Amino acid sequence: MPVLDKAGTQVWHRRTRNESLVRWFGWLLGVAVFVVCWQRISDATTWFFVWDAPRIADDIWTRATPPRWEYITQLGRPIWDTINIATLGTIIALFLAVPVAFLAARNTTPSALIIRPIALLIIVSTRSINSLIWALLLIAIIGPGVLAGVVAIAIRSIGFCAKLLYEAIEEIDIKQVEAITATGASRWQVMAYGIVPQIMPAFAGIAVFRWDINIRESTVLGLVGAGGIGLQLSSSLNVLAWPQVSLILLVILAAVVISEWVSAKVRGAII
Amino acid sequence: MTARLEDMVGTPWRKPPFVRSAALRWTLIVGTIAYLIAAFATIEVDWGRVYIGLERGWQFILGFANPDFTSRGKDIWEGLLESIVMTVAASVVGIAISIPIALGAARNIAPLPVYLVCRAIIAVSRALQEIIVAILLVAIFGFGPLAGFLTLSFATIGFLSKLLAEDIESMDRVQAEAIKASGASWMQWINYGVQPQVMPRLIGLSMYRIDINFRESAILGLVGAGGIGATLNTAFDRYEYNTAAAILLLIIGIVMALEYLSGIIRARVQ
Amino acid sequence: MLRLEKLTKTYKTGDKALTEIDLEVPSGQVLALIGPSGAGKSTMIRCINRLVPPTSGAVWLDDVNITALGSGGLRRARREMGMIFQEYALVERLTVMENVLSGRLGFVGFWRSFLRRYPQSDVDEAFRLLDRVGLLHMADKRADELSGGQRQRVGICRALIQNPKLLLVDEPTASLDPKTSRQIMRLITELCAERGLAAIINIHDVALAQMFVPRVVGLRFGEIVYDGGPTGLTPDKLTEIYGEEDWEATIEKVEDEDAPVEAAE
Amino acid sequence: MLRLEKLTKTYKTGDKALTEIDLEVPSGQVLALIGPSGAGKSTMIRCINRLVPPTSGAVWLDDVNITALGSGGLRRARREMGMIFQEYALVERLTVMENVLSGRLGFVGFWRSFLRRYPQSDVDEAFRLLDRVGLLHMADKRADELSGGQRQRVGICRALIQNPKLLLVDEPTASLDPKTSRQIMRLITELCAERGLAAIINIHDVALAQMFVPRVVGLRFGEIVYDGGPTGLTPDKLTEIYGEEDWEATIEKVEDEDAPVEAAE
Amino acid sequence: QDCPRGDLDERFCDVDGDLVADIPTDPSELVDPDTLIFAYTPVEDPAVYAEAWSDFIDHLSEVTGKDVVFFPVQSNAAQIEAMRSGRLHVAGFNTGSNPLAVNCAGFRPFALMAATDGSFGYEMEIITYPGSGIETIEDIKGGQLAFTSPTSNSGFKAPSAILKAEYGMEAEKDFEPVFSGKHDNSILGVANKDYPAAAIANSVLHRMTEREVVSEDQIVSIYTSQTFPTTGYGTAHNLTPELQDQIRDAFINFEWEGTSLEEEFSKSNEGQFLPMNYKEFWAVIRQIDEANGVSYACE
Ligand SMILES: Nc1ncnc2c1ncn2[C@@H]1O[C@H](COP(=O)(O)OP(=O)(O)OP(=O)(O)O)[C@@H](O)[C@H]1O
Ligand SMILES: Nc1ncnc2c1ncn2[C@@H]1O[C@H](COP(=O)(O)OP(=O)(O)OP(=O)(O)O)[C@@H](O)[C@H]1O
Ligand SMILES: [Mg+2]
Ligand SMILES: [Mg+2]
Repeated sequence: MPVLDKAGTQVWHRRTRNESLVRWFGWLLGVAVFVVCWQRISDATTWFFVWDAPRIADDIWTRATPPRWEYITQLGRPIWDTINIATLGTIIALFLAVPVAFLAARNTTPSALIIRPIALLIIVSTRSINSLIWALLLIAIIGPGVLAGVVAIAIRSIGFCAKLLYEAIEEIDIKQVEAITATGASRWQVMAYGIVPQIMPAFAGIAVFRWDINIRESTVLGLVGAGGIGLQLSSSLNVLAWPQVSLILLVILAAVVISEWVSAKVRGAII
Repeated sequence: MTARLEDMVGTPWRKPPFVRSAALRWTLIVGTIAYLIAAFATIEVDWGRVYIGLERGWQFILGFANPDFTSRGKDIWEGLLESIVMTVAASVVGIAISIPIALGAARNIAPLPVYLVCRAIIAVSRALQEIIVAILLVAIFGFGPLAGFLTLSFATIGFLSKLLAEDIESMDRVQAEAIKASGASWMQWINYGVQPQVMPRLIGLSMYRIDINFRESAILGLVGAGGIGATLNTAFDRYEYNTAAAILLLIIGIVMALEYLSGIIRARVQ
Repeated sequence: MLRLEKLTKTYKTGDKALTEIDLEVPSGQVLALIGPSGAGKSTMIRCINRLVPPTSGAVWLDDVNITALGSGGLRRARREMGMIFQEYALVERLTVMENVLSGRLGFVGFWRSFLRRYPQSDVDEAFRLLDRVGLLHMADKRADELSGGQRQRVGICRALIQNPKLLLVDEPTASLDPKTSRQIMRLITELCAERGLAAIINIHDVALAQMFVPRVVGLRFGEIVYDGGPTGLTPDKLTEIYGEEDWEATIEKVEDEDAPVEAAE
Repeated sequence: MLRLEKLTKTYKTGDKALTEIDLEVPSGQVLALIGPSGAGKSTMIRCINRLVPPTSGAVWLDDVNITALGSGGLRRARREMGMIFQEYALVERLTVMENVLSGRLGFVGFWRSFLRRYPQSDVDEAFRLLDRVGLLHMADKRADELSGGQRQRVGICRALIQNPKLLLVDEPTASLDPKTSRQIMRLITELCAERGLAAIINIHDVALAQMFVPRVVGLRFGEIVYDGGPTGLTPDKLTEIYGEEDWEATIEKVEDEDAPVEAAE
Repeated sequence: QDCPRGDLDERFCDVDGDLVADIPTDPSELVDPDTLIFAYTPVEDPAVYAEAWSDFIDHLSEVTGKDVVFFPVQSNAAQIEAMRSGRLHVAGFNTGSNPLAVNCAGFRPFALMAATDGSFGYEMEIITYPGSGIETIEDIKGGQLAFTSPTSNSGFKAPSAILKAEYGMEAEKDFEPVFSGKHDNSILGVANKDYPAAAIANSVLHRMTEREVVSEDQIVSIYTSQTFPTTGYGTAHNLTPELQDQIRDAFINFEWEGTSLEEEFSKSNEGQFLPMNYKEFWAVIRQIDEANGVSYACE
């Protein structure tokens, strides 16, 4: 009780002494951890470079401007590839995410003991690994190129989409499902009539949302060789062609802004 | 409405199409199919290579069965530690900077000029992919975790400020007004009227962002910005699948632990 | 036609919702089930079509023991029992017509239903029913665009298109205003009379039950404590069912000033 | 003590909420403000402490023109006016005690308030007030754990701990059941009498206003159309304020059967 | 300012005609940093090399009395860039990057690694894996050939020149060039059959077989070139002359016995730093560049 009776007057503190102590200790610990972390970063940093940074930034800026506009003619194909990686990757991911989501949702899983944990494991493991790492892995397995990019994006997105989707499935109105069940519908019919219409808006929202994210991600997949405009970025960086780099960055920025705009529009249309 | 039963009985019934205009509908359908065909057609696939790769994929899966934590043990340990260090430092700094920016980006709190500036910061931070930011920062600050730390801090600002600002904008205005009516100063108003309302969301978002920051820190090494990514990249380059599998397992493990932890914390603050 | 034999339901949480209920409903009889909240009314209705699996006892529909059926048999048995829900339980993102036709799901195959290619006879029947409840012009509206009373009428069509022998009705009027409530009750009882359907109507509003139904069953703590005509519900009886309260106002006859449901609103 | 001079408020949307209101409230007088929805009651209260900036006109509190104050002066002026809200407007995630003490924010510095280190005199006063409204034992509960009536009592404490000269009360009972409403109205008027506070109470319920308040001001379309004692509110007058309706039921005196707020519930 | 400079970038002068940037005469242009940054050409796993150079770094620090930092670079371009922008003071540039570093970044090379008997250099080899179906250079036609990076000699410049001059084969036209980034990537790529063929430096190959990263039966060599000079070591041009001398001494007089450097580089049979001059030693490389039409203009 934070209210203490001290010599007749009631003293009020927000927290009891012990709570306050624990909190102070927690803060102290947090600060200590941060200081230690900062110390390590600082040790690993060549501070000479940091003091030098403004000069270098200025140097890079002057060399990167103006962008080499004529280079844009060589970017058509990479942009097309980038968009394909994002779009096809998203489509494939959605196809795979739907069954996983149904297996993972508490109210639709066939077996909460065996299958649900497996589905959840798929969701967590695909989600916790960045698409660039998936790309590295797939390049090792199926060789560099657009295909590796598509598959990397697809795998990375499964967990993300399935997670949002199964949360949507768990939130459906069970009454509507019961009503369909009560008509004597089969298991699949219940799915098609009772559940699918209810999660359709969520599904569409997730699809567009993920596509938007995937456009961003696919722009950098090329850095590790998985196709798309990142390939041009990395080769331009390799020869220090800053005017090309700045042009590519502009193009990527434009793609991101447009995709955000498109997804906002589409989402608006769905809801 | 002049729907008459006699007219309708005996006529077939079709579900009204999602897109009403037939022309638009067919344009959409044909356009989509054409796009898909074009897209698939332009993916060059070397099936022979894929076939060889399948065996390698199998080896990789075997690598998971038999992960090798030792032969690059030192690199893995240092890389992982560096990733964690970057995550912690960048999350702390990023969150600390995000809060004032979020306040500035909430239309119901900030005056218009401040609002525009803060929204601009958020927009820039969100538009730039982490990896691209990291490339630029590495070029400017040199290799090492500092570039990664700055990258993650910067990305945290875009993410956290935006969502937090949205939460502030949707807070209960009357509660905040009541504090104002008691003659509170601006800071007191934020502390009593706004902070309690957005605190749970702030904690939830922060936990989520820490999670994201760790995942991102695992790839920044690919462009030289510190962390486990460099070691992972080397392992892939050198076809050391057992080591790569070990690193991936560690990443998955840490991410799962973080997610579990954040679940607990979020449940506690409701 | 419907017979419950020692029907008992104990939920996993330990709630004893029904205790050895015996009840017989002859063909074509409409019966109201009343009782306080938590008495087990909903549970009973759901046990009959096994949306909730009973703990013990049997449910006989004609000469089929529903509690013993396998999943195929259960599907067929459920077709015989149309169900109407309190919150309508329409699939909100489907059109009115799809909602009505979903009542035929027990009769058509998956692909037919998936592609919305129902037999013309089903479609005709759906039109006829919608016309009967005055919603024909709404056929292509989405269910969530309808008002409460309209939704409940769609729910009624969905139940009737199953061509059931028995209607199970769970508080059809609880989310409706008094006037619409009466319209819906009248519609249900009229349709039951037209088609010679038996029905069990779960209802809170005693006055409404008394007004429309020839037989009332009172449930309390999962047991039947009253079974008889509507006039037999004296304040004493009601006290037995609901516990102590002032009953004068409740059983006061509701005046019946409203017109029957019009064909179009 | 409080004087409004040609107070006018036109919202950006063009809604003319108040038109040249002149009103004088002497020290210690409790006044009820009635009027239909949208008449401008809330706007008037909010214009007084400038939660809403008036378009023109002046608000005089003693000899300070509130409409002309800078931000520091406004802070000081707001301390003089306690406000009680319709939906209580407690900060839900703070404790009862923090909510009450937040009434002192105008008096303490930022760090003191940030660290919750209020002067002992404030804490004592908070305890006294909570005891007065019977919520002493709730001091460390979080505000969202309280019932509506309890929350409103906390709201009253928060307003009173400011030690104001004037209470601005915006529909204190709109979210409460009739019995609690009366308790709250009684509490407010009693406290005003004890402390000699003036108050403007915005209220929908004419009967309630008549019961507790010596002066009633009727507002319609942003203009004062009645100003007088509660007994002067004849059906004719009410029709002038609210428009045509059946007033017999409304002004029927509510029976006063409930006990005063007990110290502990 | 106006001075003779040959191919050098505008900001450098070459009055003495040794083809290398002169030390600035204006004392204000000289730098004497507290921390010396050293980078080795990014040929292989950076982790291995940070380790290998550690003893030498200590030695350099001792001789100059300054802190020395090993700076792992990830591409030749970044390395040149770093020296050009003044962030890199001491460096070993690989053979092919040397001319660009000299001309663009003011690099002043003065030593290279040699065997204890004084012999030095390496050969470019074109390799494939057994059973690839490639027996002779001509078989590469229509297929892929892996290079390392465009600034590498053995990894790009030399093979391009040789393929064109001796076999009339040109990249893009007769075969598809792919860049792997590093020699060991190319070698591992061939050993693991990801690339049908690759042009690499055989010194790297020797070290990798020595370390058992690849085995000899995984690789078949189908072409071996003349001998090229290896990585050239030197300083940035604008360090103070005294400092440059100290660094040079540190290299030339380094005691290899029992150091981590010896442990690593003995695998390619190297055991001492040999003084050299760019003008003579790199003549052959400049010829190759000329054949390839490479200009040393920065950007
Ligand atoms: N899914 C369930 N799990 C556990 N207990 C349940 C469940 N559904 C109902 N119960 C319990 O069973 C008892 C009977 O509930 P039921 O819903 O059948 O009552 P009811 O008469 O329909 O009440 P109401 O008029 O409120 O709908 C209650 O004690 C209830 O708490
Ligand atoms: N923030 C606002 N922006 C624009 N118009 C407003 C705003 N607040 C109130 N109004 C308009 O001002 C007029 C008076 O509103 P006010 O809330 O003061 O009335 P009220 O008498 O308190 O009504 P109620 O009893 O419903 O609370 C109304 O026409 C209302 O629509
Ligand atoms: Mg019920
Ligand atoms: Mg109001």
